[in-house]
Amino acid sequence: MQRSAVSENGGVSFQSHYMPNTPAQRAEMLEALRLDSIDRLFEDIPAEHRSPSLNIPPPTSELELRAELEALAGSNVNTGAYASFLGAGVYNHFIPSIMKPLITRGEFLTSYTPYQAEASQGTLQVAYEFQTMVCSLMGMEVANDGMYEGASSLAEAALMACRVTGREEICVLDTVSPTYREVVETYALPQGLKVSVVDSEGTRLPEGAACLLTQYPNFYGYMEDLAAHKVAAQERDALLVVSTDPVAMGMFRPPGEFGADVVTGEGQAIGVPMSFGGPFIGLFATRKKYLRQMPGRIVGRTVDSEGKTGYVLTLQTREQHIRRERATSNICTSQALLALASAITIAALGKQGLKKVAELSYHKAHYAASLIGRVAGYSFPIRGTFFKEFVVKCPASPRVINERLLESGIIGGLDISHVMPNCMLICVTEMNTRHEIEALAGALSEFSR
Amino acid sequence: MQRSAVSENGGVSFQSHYMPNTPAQRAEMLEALRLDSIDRLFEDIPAEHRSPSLNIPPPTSELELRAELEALAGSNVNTGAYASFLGAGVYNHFIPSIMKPLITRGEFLTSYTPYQAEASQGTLQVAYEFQTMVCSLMGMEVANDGMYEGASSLAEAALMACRVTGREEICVLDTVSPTYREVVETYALPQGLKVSVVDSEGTRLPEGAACLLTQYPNFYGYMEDLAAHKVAAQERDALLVVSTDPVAMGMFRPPGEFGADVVTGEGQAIGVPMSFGGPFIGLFATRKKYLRQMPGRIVGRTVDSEGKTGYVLTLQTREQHIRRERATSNICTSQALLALASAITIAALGKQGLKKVAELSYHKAHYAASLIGRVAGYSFPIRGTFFKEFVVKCPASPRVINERLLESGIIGGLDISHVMPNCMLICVTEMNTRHEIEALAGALSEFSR
Amino acid sequence: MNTLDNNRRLLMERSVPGRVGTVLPDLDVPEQPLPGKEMLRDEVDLPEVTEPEIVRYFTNLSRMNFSIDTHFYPLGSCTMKYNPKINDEAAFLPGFAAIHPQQPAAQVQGALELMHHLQNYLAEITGMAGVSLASLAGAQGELCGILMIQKYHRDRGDGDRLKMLVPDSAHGTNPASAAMAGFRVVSIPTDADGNCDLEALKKEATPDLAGMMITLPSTLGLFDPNITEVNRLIHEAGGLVYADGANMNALLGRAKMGDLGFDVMHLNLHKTFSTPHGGGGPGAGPVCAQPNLQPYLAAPVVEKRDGRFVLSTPEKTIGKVSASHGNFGVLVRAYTYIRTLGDAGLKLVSENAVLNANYILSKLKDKYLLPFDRPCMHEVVLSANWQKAKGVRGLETAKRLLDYGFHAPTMYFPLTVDEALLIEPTETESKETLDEFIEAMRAIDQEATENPELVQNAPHTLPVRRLNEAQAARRPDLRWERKE
Amino acid sequence: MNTLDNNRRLLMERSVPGRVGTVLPDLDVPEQPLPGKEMLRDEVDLPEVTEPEIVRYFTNLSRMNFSIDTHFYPLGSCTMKYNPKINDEAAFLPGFAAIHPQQPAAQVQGALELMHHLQNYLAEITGMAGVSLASLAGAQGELCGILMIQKYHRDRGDGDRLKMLVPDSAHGTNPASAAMAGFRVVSIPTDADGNCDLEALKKEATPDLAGMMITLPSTLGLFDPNITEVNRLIHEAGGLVYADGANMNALLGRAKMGDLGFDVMHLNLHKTFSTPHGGGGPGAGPVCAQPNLQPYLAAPVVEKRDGRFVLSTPEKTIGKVSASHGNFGVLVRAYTYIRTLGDAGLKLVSENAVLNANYILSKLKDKYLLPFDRPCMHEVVLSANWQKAKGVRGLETAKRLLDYGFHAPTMYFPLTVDEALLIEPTETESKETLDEFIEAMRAIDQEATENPELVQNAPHTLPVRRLNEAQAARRPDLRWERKE
Ligand SMILES: Cc1ncc(COP(=O)(O)O)c(C=O)c1O
Ligand SMILES: Cc1ncc(COP(=O)(O)O)c(C=O)c1O
Repeated sequence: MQRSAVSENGGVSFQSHYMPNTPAQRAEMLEALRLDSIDRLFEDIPAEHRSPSLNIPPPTSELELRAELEALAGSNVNTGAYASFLGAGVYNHFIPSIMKPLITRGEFLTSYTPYQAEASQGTLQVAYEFQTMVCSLMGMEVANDGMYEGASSLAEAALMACRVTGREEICVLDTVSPTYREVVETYALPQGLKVSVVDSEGTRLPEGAACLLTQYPNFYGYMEDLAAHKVAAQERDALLVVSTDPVAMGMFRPPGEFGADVVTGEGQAIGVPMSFGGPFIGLFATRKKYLRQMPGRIVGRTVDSEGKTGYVLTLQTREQHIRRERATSNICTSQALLALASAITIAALGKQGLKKVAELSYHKAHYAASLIGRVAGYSFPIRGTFFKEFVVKCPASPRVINERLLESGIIGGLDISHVMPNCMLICVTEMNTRHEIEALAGALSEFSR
Repeated sequence: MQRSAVSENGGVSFQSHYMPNTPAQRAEMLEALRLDSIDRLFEDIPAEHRSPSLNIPPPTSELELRAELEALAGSNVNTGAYASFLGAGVYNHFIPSIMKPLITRGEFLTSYTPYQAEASQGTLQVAYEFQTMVCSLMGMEVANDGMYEGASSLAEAALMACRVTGREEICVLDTVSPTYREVVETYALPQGLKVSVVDSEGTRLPEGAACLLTQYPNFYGYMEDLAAHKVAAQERDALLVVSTDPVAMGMFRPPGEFGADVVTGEGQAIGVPMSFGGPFIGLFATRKKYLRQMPGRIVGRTVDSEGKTGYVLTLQTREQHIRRERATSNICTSQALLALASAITIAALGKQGLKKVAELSYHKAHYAASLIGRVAGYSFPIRGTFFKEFVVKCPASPRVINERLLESGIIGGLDISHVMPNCMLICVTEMNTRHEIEALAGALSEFSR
Repeated sequence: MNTLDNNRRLLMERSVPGRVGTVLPDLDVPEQPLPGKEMLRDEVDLPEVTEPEIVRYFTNLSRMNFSIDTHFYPLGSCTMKYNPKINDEAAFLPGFAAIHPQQPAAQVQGALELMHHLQNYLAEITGMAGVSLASLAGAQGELCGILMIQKYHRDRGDGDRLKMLVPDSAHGTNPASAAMAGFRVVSIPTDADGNCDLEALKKEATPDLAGMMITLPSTLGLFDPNITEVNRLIHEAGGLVYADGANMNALLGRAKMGDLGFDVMHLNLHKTFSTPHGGGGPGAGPVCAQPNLQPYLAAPVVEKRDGRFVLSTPEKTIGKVSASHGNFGVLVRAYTYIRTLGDAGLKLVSENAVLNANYILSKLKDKYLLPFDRPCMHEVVLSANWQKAKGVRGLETAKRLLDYGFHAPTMYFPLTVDEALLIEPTETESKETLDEFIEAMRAIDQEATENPELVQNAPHTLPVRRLNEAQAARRPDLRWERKE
Repeated sequence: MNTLDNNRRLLMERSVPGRVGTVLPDLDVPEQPLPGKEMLRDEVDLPEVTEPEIVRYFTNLSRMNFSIDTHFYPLGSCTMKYNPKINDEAAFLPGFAAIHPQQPAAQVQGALELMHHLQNYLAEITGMAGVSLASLAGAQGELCGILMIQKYHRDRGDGDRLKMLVPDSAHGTNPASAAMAGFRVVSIPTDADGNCDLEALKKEATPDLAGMMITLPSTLGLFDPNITEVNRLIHEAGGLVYADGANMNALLGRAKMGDLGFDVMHLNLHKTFSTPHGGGGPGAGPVCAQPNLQPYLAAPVVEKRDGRFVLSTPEKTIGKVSASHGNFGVLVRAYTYIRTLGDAGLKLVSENAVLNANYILSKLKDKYLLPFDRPCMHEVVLSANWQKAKGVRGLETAKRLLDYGFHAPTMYFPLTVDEALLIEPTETESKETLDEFIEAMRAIDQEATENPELVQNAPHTLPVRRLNEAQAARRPDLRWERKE
């Protein structure tokens, strides 16, 4: 800890390693401005509110701060050191070693939105790659360069559906993540739109529905019958909006093949660390005909004045900086760096690898279910095909079970008792070894009844 | 663990992510070569020795290997998690956060010796910066771009002194690190040179001595009287060679000011992780008049055909690739990346910071000594001024004491009982907090007598 | 084919059947029955490339970017300050990067503690009572703040307040956010001095007024000396005032939004608090509120209860705006930054940022039209109108700067200034760099006179020449497609 | 001033008094008495620069380099293969990077275990009995091996064997290492097929023969089919044979040096085993020996005793060649690489490396003189003699390649081939890249005919034009100096 370098009268005697101007240089610059004090530059601030006290700790050396941060981080139970079966929208999947050294290259990390296309061809070409990949994954025609994350991406899709259809009712399937639905409500309700929940069995939409929001696999891990949902949506001329897990796209038929109108998703599962929930990357794809209603940044290929290929931000007239209150969304800074992380990871996995990750997750999750299914007292309340997550009804409170699991070095599944009593949502991916899975089943059997 | 992909007959059915050629492409290339099998290309190998068995584990996925490596690394007691008082030539000093992201930039990390100057200006300019810094630190006229590490750098200096003087006797002060002396012997004895140890008290060199090798601070942490050693060397027209700790140069008069002829050192202490002993960076500086006898790579400033500044490898006629058996050394690949790490760290510390690191180490080490000196049973067998290391005579075996310290989360000083009975070489740097120092003294007092 | 041209080949164009980019483990559990074929896809059309190719490709792509690490990047309104490497190191610590947002609070006390400290620091810096770190960028923070104002009015039975005032110089996200919340946006003009036109404001201070969004300092780089009066007028009319705190770099330690009468605001951690911009995100846009609006903050916030940290939902929350708790990795970086600089360092930030901008102003105002001739705050808006008279547009001046090795200022924003060039040097640039930039700007002005074509056709030295944006918009080519 | 020119300003030229590049802690213990002033220095003349300046400076410096991550880099004899990122990740794990070499063995079992495995893998790959990881680069490995041979002879009372044979094509480190050990070096010519001249060899097989250093495949990229005969001859004369294993990339899984009759050898982990070259190191040059020489290995080696790993000193060791145990960080990378590729992958390395080189050979031999018209191993040596006849030297061809975005081959080595261009593509390059390189080489040949000046004055597109090496050597300017 440094001695505070702020004196009684607010003056500062501290040279920061982040700021090159020395006191001598500052004096020189002030002289060029013909000012006797830097305070002169702040005189537009009402006198009574100038230079308030600032009760923040004094400057800290990197050496000391690093030690503090390591202690703070070290106090968390991290999924690298434990076997984790938590999923529910945020997944522990393999991230190749090349991701970090590439995204932390200063030219990617410390540049901004590529307004100056000629000086940002790297970022722009990456965006075009990302858009291509998202389209391939989803089986869709066009995609943007990413949204904040999965839930708000779905909310923006709902808003877009209302704009496209000119309608005001958003239908959400009851198997969609409750949190995602909350976010849709935060975005939709205030502007007077209606959000209603529809039953996933024999889905029928109310008249005047703008869209049907579905999740594939759904919150509980099970694959939805998108074909049926498409029929239900079409019946009302409503848009079918699907929120996906991109890893599932390595194996399952993509929403595009079922006629989805908008496909969104949380891109975190491919290439982005879990980081306590963010930063992540929202996916957003749609059909060409809705292109001009799409929110977010879009990058297009073009040529320069000599005919050479290059990339630019395009269709910007949809965006807030041009269209202002009539923009398709208020989104500005998005999550470009995570789109990059995801693009690098998709490239590394490639056609074969993504399939393999999906299949490994599938087989391991089903193996886990098969073991747990044999333990007396545990049952599966939901029927259907699941991907890498499934719901287990437990013989005891999941909270209590999870506390016990933690002692065995296992972070258990998500306790979803509040929506399904005594149920746990268990996620298994390629990161879980057979040993871990068997340890989980073993530990669960202690509660067997 | 993958199933082995080597079949009985030695054929390989495995596609590596490091090798782009696919089987189809290889077939195409073989066709271009008009060969029916890749084996044709290996027919110069005597038939009986072709394609031997290879008992190496099968390919491993990154996912699994990462887990294994983390377990292996995790099983070591690391100095980040413990308070460490080990030094003896390898030091735990502060490394600024900018070092790693800069040295791991592919353009630095994956380039090689800058033979093609025009395509290597980055590496070359860094070398010129490094040479400048080494000269400043040591107070010398010229420096090279680095040697393997400290001990072999000293050995090369001894060989150079023999070349310069045309003599064959290398005198090593008895306070020089025993390991360093061993390395000097490995290099010098086989070619018929003589290595003799001289007493640090009232040093006198034998007639015909080529040089006097000294360490400053010496192995035990104490500052040598370089002025006296210079007189002793001069008496015999021998060269004074000094091996230094560059951190000490932030505070103590540099060897150059005492008339040292060659100054070497281990550069690890500034910017290089301890990494169980390497890779490190040997420092090497001398006077202009000995330039053409200096080993190692040297970078010089020049101009291009349009008069613009640029940098090149220079004075290469000293080197093995030109001069072969008459070269000043056999060194080729050196430790350029660590010279870079060191240059970055020196830049970050800067004039003020290096001084502060030296002073913090000095005061903390002396504070530690003052506490330990008060514990009954501990004494200081060596008089003189020490920098950040000192020798303590203990009331019990240092091995036993260190085992006890480890239980308190402390890695104790180096056990040097083999050279000084029951003695421990304790090192304290700016990385040791007051709390750690007091914990050390506290734990030592358990053995108090 | 040189590296550059080669580098324009897309991944799908490099793809060769059979190549793999990583090796995955074999299945170590018994194979399980697969679902019916009708549920499965045959294949995904993704590239097949190896690791060396991917690394070389993306490395070379990066080399086509300007960035703070390589260039002076005075992009106005974006606070392109240096992004400390220690911040990234902290965010990548396994104890921060490898924790799951749904882990029980007991498992993630360190993470929650950090968030709690950060909430407190931001409250102190802004003079506000409560902070939510949930919003993921400035624009989302705005939306949250506006929804809070809306809900506040509604809760008081004042739901008819449907009008939101926004100055004509405001960033586009302001009106867009207000509109997204369902407000009618009314633009308030800027007066001749660059301040809020008080007369126009008074006219709009009607009973349907919900509030006003004010950027301080404004996007013109000016601190409105009437700000307390403006806020008073809005409050008098029953409205609340939202502060767009994206320009807070000018005010750190010099003024607190809370003291000035604002009700709610957002901060851009990716601007003021040095988190990297990543080519367009991630950011974080925490919202800070006075006691009246604090209960409405977006969920979750971190609270300390009985010495333990927990996530909690503010009483009257506007709800959740994302599935998790915020862009945690960005929060770690901002926390690290605040701790590094401390009270003294934060004060130096605003001083140097403002001094640097004024230095540029003073050295360029004889060559570039200064629309508001008064000291600026952390950024200065100039106009290229004089150059335009010689046939050189602001955009061309900006492109020409790229040839000089400087990123361009923000162009044509604020919309209210003709040929605007908004220059924000930040505090992390040296006087020497500013002098070089000033020299380049002056040189370009001279070129505009002596050799306008040189400027008009810029850039000349970049990987591509001027790109055809019109064609991109007319014939959208937004993804690689397989040629049949 | 553009970025490039700006970037040539050295740190000391950027230095401004008072700037700091990092903030250090305050002293937290009582100040201690300082030594006498006469022992202390006033100041060190080091730069005073801030962190943003340092980051931008070094980042931009890096951008002036060619590297594997950015360019095809077929530098012969250097095996510039892709350096996997997982290797670096492993080396930077705190449990590897933050351990001290003097920690007791019990504290570092993981590190020692890794070294032990690596020793075993290298022994298996080379067919040798024992391995020491202590030597820090190829040249140091050579010195160790030669010292081992020397000590072996001396121990047998055969100390008069003072002659070391080295083929004329050998790498410069070979004769230099032999000389450093005190041997008299005698050069053995290469015959017309590129093999060892057996007749010349026989003549030198005299009683003073200590041994011979052989590079296999040779630096001409050729595998000497008489190798077992050569080794037999040396042994018959009482000598031992040293294998320079720097070119082992050609032979992985295809041949073992031990089987071929070599006594001792080194490997270059920074070549064959993919550890990054770092602009000129660090490397590692482990030495592998047959049972006869194993007791002479450099100290330390890792042994497993009673299930624990310990550092030990071979019985008749030549001693220590550095203060620690080897370039551990490099060893971690090599271990990671071997485990990643496994048996199958290592075999693919040599296959693809050799195939790639032969492919280039076959596509260029009509345009560039092929001195030895037979299949090559992992690298191919061509001569620019035909181009020289048109006035274009090998060096110029090499420089011109830089303009095409390719690093140049090794020039003028081996010394025995006129205008040599030694091309080593490695296995991590794709056929597409080879085709582009071939195209460039053919285009340059055509330029040599049609526009020789273009080639003679190359490079044209790099940060600098051709640099004046003569001036650099004549007037050495080796450090920045303050102008008084
Ligand atoms: C003044 C101002 N307000 C709001 C924003 C929006 O912030 P963000 O891009 O983080 O959504 C910006 C950023 O571009 C801005 O400059
Ligand atoms: C054939 C050969 N032998 C030996 C060496 C020396 O290896 P190092 O540079 O690691 O000392 C090299 C490397 O340049 C080489 O190519």
